[in-house]
Amino acid sequence: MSVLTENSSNSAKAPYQIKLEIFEGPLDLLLYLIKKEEIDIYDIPIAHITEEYLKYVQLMQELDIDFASEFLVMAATLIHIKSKMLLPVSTTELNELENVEDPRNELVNLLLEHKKFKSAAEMLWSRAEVEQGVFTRAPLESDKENPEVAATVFDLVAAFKSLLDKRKEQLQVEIANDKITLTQKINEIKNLFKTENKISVSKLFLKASSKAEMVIIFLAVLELTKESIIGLLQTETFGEIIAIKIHDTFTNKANN
Amino acid sequence: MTRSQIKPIIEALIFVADQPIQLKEICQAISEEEPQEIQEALLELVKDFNGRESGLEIREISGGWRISTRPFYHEHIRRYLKTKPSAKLSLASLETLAVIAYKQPITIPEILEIRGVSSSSAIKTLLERRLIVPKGRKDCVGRPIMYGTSKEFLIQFGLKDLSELPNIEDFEELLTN
Amino acid sequence: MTRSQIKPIIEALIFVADQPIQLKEICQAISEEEPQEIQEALLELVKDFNGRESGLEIREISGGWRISTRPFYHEHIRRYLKTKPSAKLSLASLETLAVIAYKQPITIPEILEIRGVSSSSAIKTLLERRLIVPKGRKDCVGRPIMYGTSKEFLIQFGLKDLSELPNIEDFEELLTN
Repeated sequence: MSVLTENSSNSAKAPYQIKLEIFEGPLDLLLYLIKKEEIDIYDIPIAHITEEYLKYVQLMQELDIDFASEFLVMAATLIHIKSKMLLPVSTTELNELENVEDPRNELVNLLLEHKKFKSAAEMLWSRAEVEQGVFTRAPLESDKENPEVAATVFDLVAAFKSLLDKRKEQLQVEIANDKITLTQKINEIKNLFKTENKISVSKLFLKASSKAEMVIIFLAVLELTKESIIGLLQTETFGEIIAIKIHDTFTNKANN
Repeated sequence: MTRSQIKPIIEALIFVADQPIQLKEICQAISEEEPQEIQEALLELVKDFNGRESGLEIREISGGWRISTRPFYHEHIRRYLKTKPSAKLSLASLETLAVIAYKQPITIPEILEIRGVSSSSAIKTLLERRLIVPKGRKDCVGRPIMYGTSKEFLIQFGLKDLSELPNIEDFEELLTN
Repeated sequence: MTRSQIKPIIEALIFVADQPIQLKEICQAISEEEPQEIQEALLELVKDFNGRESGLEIREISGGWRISTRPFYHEHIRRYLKTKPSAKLSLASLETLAVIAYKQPITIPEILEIRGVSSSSAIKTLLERRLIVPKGRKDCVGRPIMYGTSKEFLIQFGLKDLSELPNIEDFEELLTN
C-alpha cells in the first residue's frame, strides 16, 4: 500500500509536507513508526504508538486509499494490548512478577521476526544484484538434443487452466458463429416453403446438428410467425405442430 | 586499460556470443580502446587460452571467434549427452500430461477433443518417460486405450499421491488477472 | 588416465552441460575412472581455471558445476548483448521469498501470519519466475499447498545449496547490535 504521510516534526506550523511511503502491511507501518519515533522495540510505549498508528489508518481512510483489512485487525490488536496494560496488576501477581507475561510480548516477537525477514530480503536483493552480472554461454547445438521446458506442478495446473480457457473461448465463438446464421436459417426455411405449403416443425428441428442450431431454428420459426409469413397450427393438445405458409407473396420477395 | 585487463573482457565476450564473434563486434563492445590494441590482445588471449592443457579452445571460424570443446574429448562428451537427465518436457508434452493428470483415465480421442490437436507424439514421449501408463480400455466403440499417470509421475513432480495434485481452485486467485 | 588427462575432459563436460553439472554426472561420463580420483581432479581443475587472469570462472551452484562470466565484466558484456538487466523482484516479493526460503515447506496462511499481510500477488510472481515450487500438501484442515524454493532459486541467487543461506538468527544479531 502506498500512503501519503505528513512530515512529522513541524507539521503544526509549516504547510503539510507530503511524501510517499510504502507500507506492505501493518507490521511494516509499525516498524516505520518505531523507527521514526526512535522507539526501543523491546519497550514500546503502547499508548503512544497506538495513537500514531490510528492516525495513519485514519489518514488512509480520509485519502480514500484502498488498504488491506489487516491494518484494521492490527489496530484492534493494539487497542487490546493498550487496555490490558492499563489494568491494575494485583498484589499476588506482583509477587510473581516474573511470571506475568507482558501483553506486548507477542507483538514484539512478530515485529522482530518481520524485521529479520526484511533483512533477509535485502540480503537476497544484493545477491541477485551480483548474479545479474553473471552470464552463461550461449546455447549450443547439443542443447537441442533435449528441447525442454522445466516443469513443476504449477506448470501443469497453468497448462490445464489455459486449455480450459481456450475451449471456453472456442465454444463462445461457435455460438457467436451460429448467431450469424439466424438470417440464413430464415432464408433456408423460406426456401423450403417455395415447394411446400405446410411442414411439421419437428422435422425442421431434425436437421439441427447442435443444440445451438436448434435454438436458432426455434428463433427463425418465431421470427417468421411474427412477420406472418408462416402460421403455426396444432390440431390437438400436445400434438404435432405444423407450420403453414400464409404470406403468398414471400416467394417473390425472396427472389428479389 | 592494460592488455591483461582487456584479455578477460574479450574472453567473456567470445564466451557469451551465440555466433562466432567478429573482431569488429569486439571493438564495438570495448569502444574505449583502439582496434589495433584489441586485435593484439585477442591474438595473445587465443595463444594463452589454447596453450593451456584444456578441454576447450578458441577457434577462428567463419570470420569470427568461438569457444568450443576440443575434438579429442568428443567421446566422453557424447557419453554425457546420451545420459543427460531429461526431467524436462516440451510444451506440447506438458499440456498433454496436464490433461491426462486432471482427466484420467482418458482416451486419445478425448485428449484430442480437449487440446484441439493430435497428441500422439506427446503421448509417445510421455510413455517413454514412464510418466503415463495404459489403464485398461474404455467401454465404447473401438474400445480405445485409456491413460493415466504413473508412479514415476508422482516422483518427478514431488507428490505423495494424486490427491496432492493441486487443482485449479488452489491457484484460482493466482492464475486469474 | 593421469590427472592432467582427466581435467580437460571434466572442463569440456562442464562447458557442454546446459545446466550446472553434478559430480555424479561427470563420474558417469568418465566411468573408467574412480569417483574419488575424478573429484580430486575436478577440484584441481577449478583451482587452475579460476587462478588464471580470466573473464570466466567455474562455480559450484545449485548442486552442480558451471562455467560463467565473472560479474566484474558485466558492463562490456551488456554492451555487446545489448541487454538490460532483467526487471528485479520488488522488495515485497523478496520478503515473501525470504520467508519461503527460510521456513520451507510453508503454506500461504503461514506466510500471511509471518508477514502480517496477504502475499498472493508476490507468490504468483515467484511461481511464474520459477523461484518457488509447490511441495505437496500440508496435513491439516483444508490440506493447503506447501511451497518451497526451486533449483532456479539457487541459480538466480548464486547459492550452492540451501545450507549456504546465512543463518536467519544472524540477522537478529545484526538487529540487536
